[in-house]
Amino acid sequence: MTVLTGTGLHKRYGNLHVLDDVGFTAAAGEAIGIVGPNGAGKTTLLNVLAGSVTPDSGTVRLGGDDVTRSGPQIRCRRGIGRAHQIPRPFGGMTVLENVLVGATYGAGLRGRAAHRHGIEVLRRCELLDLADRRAETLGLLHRKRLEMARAVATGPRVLLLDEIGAGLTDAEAAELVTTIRDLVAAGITVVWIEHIVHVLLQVVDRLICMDAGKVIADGEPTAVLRDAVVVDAYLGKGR
Amino acid sequence: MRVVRSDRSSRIGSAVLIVLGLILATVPQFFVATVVQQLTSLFIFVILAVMWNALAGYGGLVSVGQQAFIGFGAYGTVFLAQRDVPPYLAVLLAAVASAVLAAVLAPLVLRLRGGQFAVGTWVVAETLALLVVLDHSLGGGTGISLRGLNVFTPDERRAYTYWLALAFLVLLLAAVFVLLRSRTGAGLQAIRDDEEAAASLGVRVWRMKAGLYVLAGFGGGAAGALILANTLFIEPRSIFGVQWTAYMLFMVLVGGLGTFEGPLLGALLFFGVQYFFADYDAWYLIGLGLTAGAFALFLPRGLWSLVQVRLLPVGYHLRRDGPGD
Amino acid sequence: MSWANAVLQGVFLGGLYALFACGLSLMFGVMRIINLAHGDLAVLGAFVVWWIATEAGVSPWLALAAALPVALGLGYVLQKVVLTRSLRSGELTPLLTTFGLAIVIQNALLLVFSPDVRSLGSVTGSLTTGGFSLLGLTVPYLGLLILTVAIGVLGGLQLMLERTGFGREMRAAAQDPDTAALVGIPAGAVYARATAIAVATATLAGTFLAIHSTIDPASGPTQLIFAFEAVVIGGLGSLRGTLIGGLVLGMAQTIGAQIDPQYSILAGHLVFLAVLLRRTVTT
Amino acid sequence: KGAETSGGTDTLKIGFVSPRTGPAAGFGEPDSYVLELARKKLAEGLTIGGTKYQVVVVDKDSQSNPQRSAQVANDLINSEGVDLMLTTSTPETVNPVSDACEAAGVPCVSTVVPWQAWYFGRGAKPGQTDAYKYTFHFCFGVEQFHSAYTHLWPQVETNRKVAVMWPNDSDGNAIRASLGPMLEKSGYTIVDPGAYTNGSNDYSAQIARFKAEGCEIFSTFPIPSDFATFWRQAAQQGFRPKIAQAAKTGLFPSQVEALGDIGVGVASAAYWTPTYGYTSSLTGIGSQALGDGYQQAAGKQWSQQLGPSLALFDVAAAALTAAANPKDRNAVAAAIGACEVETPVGKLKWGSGPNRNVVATPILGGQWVPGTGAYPLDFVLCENSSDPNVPVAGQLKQYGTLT
Amino acid sequence: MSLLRLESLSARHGLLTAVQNIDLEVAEGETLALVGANGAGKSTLLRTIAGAHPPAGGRIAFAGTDITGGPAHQRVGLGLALVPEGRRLFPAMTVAENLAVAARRARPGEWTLSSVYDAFPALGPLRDRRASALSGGQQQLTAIARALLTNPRLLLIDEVSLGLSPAAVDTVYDTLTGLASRPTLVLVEQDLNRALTVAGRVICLLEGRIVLAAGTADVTREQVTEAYFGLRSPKAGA
Ligand SMILES: Nc1ncnc2c1ncn2[C@@H]1O[C@H](COP(=O)(O)OP(=O)(O)OP(=O)(O)O)[C@@H](O)[C@H]1O
Ligand SMILES: Nc1ncnc2c1ncn2[C@@H]1O[C@H](COP(=O)(O)OP(=O)(O)OP(=O)(O)O)[C@@H](O)[C@H]1O
Ligand SMILES: [Mg+2]
Ligand SMILES: [Mg+2]
Repeated sequence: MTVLTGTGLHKRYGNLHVLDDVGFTAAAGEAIGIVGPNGAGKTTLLNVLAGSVTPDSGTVRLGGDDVTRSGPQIRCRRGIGRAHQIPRPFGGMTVLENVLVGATYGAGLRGRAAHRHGIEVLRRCELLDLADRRAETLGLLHRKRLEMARAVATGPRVLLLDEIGAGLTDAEAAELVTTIRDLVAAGITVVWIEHIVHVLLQVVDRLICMDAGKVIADGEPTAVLRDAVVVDAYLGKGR
Repeated sequence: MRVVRSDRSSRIGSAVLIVLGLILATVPQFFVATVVQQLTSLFIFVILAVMWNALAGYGGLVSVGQQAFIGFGAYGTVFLAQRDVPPYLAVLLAAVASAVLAAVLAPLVLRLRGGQFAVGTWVVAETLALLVVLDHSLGGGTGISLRGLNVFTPDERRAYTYWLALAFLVLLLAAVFVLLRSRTGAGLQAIRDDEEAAASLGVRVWRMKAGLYVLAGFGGGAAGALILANTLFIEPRSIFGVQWTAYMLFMVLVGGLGTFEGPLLGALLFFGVQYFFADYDAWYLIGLGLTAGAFALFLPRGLWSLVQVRLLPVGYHLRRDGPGD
Repeated sequence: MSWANAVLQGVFLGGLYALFACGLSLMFGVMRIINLAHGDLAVLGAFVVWWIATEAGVSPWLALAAALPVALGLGYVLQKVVLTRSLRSGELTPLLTTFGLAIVIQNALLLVFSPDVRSLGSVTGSLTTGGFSLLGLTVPYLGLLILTVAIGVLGGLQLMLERTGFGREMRAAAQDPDTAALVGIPAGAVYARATAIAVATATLAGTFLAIHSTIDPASGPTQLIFAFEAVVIGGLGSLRGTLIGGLVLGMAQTIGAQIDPQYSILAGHLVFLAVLLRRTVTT
Repeated sequence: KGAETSGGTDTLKIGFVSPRTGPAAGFGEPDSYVLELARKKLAEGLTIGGTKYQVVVVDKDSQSNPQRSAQVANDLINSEGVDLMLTTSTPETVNPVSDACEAAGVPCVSTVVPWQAWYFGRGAKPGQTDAYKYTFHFCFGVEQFHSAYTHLWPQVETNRKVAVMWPNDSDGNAIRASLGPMLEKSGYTIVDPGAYTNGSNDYSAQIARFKAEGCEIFSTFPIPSDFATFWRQAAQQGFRPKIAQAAKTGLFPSQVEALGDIGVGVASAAYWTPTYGYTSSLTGIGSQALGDGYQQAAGKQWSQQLGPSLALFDVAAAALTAAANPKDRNAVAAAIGACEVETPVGKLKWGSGPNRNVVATPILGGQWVPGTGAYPLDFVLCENSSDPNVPVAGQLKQYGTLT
Repeated sequence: MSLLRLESLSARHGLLTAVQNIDLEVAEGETLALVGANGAGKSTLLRTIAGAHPPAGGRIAFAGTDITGGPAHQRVGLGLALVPEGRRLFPAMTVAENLAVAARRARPGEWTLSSVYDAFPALGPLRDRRASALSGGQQQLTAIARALLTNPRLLLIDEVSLGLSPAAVDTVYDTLTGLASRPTLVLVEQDLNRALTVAGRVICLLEGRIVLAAGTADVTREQVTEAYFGLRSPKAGA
């Protein structure tokens, strides 16, 4: 069963065709990786799926409903969680409060249930020690974790992650892999953009490669990575 | 491990505030006219400060045009009183009307951001002032007095105005407090810090901003109506004047932006400075300006940043119950 | 004919607004400082010019030439001593600082110069009161002069911002002073120079205001909203836009006045709001 | 309760509110000098009904702002417990102070607001003659302007077409409502393009209209900056009436000096000049001495404000002395209502004026001419229709013939 | 002689000491990899060296001059550049303008506007795009290019490969190491394989202190990985 689909998506900025007839489907419980060279349009695709950018044409469906014209807040409440590539924490609030925003608005929890959920999410994302810190004092990588924690706290059916693993040490990356595997095991569909391919491969069961606004490969991860076009466009020499 | 919202000092704080409110309610019985009148002015300042802080400090809506509602509340009262609505009822209705005005304006001004919002709201206020000037039944540019209150003796009038101001103040403080304690508070702060990110977490950005704007409109209107009841004469240029924003800015920033307690402190300070030094004419104003500058430079987070305790239980912390948790 | 005249006079009025808005635009659009003291700085500058002109008995133009370096210095010091610090602690703090500055200037002027009104128009003779006619319309010398100066100053500064290294540094420092320092820009000095320019243009505008009309210690705030409107109509960060914004506002007011004198300022406000709403719909 | 005040038994307190800062600060400027004179005299105390009272004057700045005015008035009433309030200059200051006094039952005397703007501006209905119980006013009104203008303007030959620039503010509205019709009745044609908003920066529309109509008289009630803007634009665009009659602007010499050459010859009107032949009954100072004293003390030219400000104290002393009990507010209010007193602006007598609360005082037409003494401009009275006791010093000259 | 020399350098964020008594020498021409766990203090250390964060104690000497108290822009003039964490481009300016700003006060050297576009061909087509419209990786490239344009003697890069596609990472490293007169490099790089190949020396930070400093030839991946957590406080494992 598919939860999230995008069909015939186009997005232009002036002359630049950032998304050029992109199609995308995600089945329930699937873990999908997206790779592609810088500027390929990965983040833009995520933006279109999450609702922060409206496509010039094409439709986005969530669980069968057309949500192309719905704003991000509506999509979030209907089950799309999203972590930004460049973290956007609520700087004036504590880490805990950041997560509670997701838990109360996104997941619709109230009172103690929200608090319990928030704490659980913080524990999962290894942020419990920083719960009372103002988010603006976090370093980049903690911000990335917070970005993910907030998205997880909204209780999503589909979780869209944008480069949350970059800059992690091997051990930290391993923890992240465990966390995301748990989420997938819990039935959440994960769509994950990441350049650190070996980390990505530990989680995803499908890989999409984009280049210049087009999907150039989509399928079983190792097969995609062996694809000559992908090697050429993305991995470069020496791989 | 659990999330806690109040610790002991904040419980004591709330209790003290409630008791203080009750004591204040008895003031007209026991104190001389001057105390009653001064406290009324103080309450009005506090209302203004609290409302502006709610807008700017929690919602990130830096409005330079809240005087639109002050003026509307005041002129609304005059308008209703001219139609034989009992004056104190008119005050109440005018505040509600200001909230309605805010709801009408919200779709227009809330599309603006940052500097555009600031200047846009200011221009809206000026436009309203000019419209009032054009209306001769409201006194046009001459200004107008609220005469209906002369049916009360001075003591009654003072006491009623006082109680009304206190009631509005308590109501608005409670509203802001409840708002901040409910999830709305967190949602608003999220919008203030990053609107797009808030939206992507499911916060209904527009609805919340509009709600806050309407509340602030109500508060501004109430303040305006009370100003009229307290001073009895208004004139468009000053009641719609941008100096109100300057005062609110002063009180809120000097007290502490985005804190519940800061604006209360700021209003108290502003009022005190005015009370004690206003007789020094130009020197007083220079002093006021220097105070503003000094706070901006040396204590930018405001007076409340000096006080470390949390007086009122807003905000969340994590309490670790035991090492084993 | 009178409609054409309204438009023409609106253009000249717009020149004055644009000039007034220039320094504001520089600080508001470029440095994100909402300078509530802008009007008062302009009046302060005009008072300085007036004082030099009367004390030394020289022409206002000479006095202006003498006052501009003073204004530059004042702006520089203002930024270094006061604004830099307040910028560090959030975007609202400069609002408080400049509010404080505004009342200090107003009341210091009151103490020093008394509440009397002054004008520089009294000594500039036929420039202020003369004009020539063109196609049946009156072209006032003063309006023409102000418009020319406005175009020169705003256009020149716009070119400076866009094309010169110094202009780029100014924009860079404005967007992110910390990072600017990391590419070698002395952000503090760049800011200070920008404020110096802003205060100098304010002095210029204040001087023209004092020729066009009168000044007294309380006249700073009255023109402030028009200047803000010009800046916002034109779009933040663009001095070319500010010039256009000033002209639009000036014409709106004179055309409004042509309909009924009461609608002059109101028409300006309504046009402003209309422009603003259209803009946010399209972008 | 209410009639007795809380002040000390043998001390009388007088409150004084005027604009000392803000846009109307020009009006309040000579007040410190006047206060000094009044305080010096009152320091001797007042003997009323055989009891000697100390008199204290507490003065406050209204900052030219109605809300501030009301606040300081309430302060004076409630904390200082003043027995009598005095206030002056512009409706923004005077009306709220009067309202506060009326509401609190404190007697109040005010001046320098055209009386219609004070009386009707505060809500009195047309035809009502005793709208207020505690507040009293003395000042010129529209009739006095009418009288002054109709006696002044015939001194120069014109086509009797009057261009008017009356703003939408308290003065402008009061004038438009009554002066216009009265002038028309006297045979003048009024060309009124409509009210404008204070602070407008362009007047081409009006100027074009005036030129098209060929107006030879110009009458205006602007704030100084607007007048300068208008008058310069008028010069640029070639509108040159034979009579330029300014009111409000033109009260103080600096406002006319600021205009430069085009200010010379502007006609104005005065509610007091040093040539008024009256003496302050409280201080015994004559008008000439008042003007000279101020020029000496302040180092600047006399201002019309000196007269009415000092007159307030004359009224205060007279009313308090006449009251059976100066601490009884009702008695003091009654005493003002029946008061008759000589002040620098003339002999004031309540009860004979347009209504119970108001004494209409004269305003006399005159012209600003090149100075002969220490100052660049002198004000010359050219007519005295509403007070023939004041000497006339010259004839109105056509505008533009004096330079 | 060492190009950079830190003597018991400390830096704080409020009450938290993020960098504690660091002693370090970096020799001219060397490449140093700085590694450490999340929040170890790497960014704070680099920012302190570059003058973007005030030191709480200790001294910084660069090319023989003490620069401890000097402002950041002066350090750029001396030849010290930082690619900060989070790229920090000037968002409202185009790529070309971002680069031109850096070029204006650049020291003389081989990096010019045209040589930068040659080295990073991906930037060419982006010239007139506003920085705020760039993708994450494009921003990273621009930031590195911008720092190179100041012709530094010592270049500090925080998270070199963050957001870059594998091919782009190769380009960047080739550019950084391939030059004849290449700058001395201090890199924060979490890709240990990469770090150990490129750098001559690796420094591992833990809670603001150096817990390992060794030539890359003398350590194994495992040793470095252990050092990340060497003294890891017990509570963090909870
Ligand atoms: N607002 C915009 N205006 C113009 N161009 C834009 C805008 N936003 C994105 N782009 C361009 O669209 C292209 C795709 O950007 P996107 O952020 O989707 O790339 P990406 O695949 O996520 O790359 P990266 O791996 O570097 O994050 C880029 O070339 C970018 O410069
Ligand atoms: N502005 C700040 N205010 C308070 N604490 C801060 C601030 N910036 C950083 N910190 C804290 O200082 C410590 C060191 O942070 P720093 O960013 O230097 O570490 P890092 O090694 O670069 O981490 P990362 O791997 O996340 O980039 C961390 O605990 C961090 O949370
Ligand atoms: Mg991306
Ligand atoms: Mg870091």
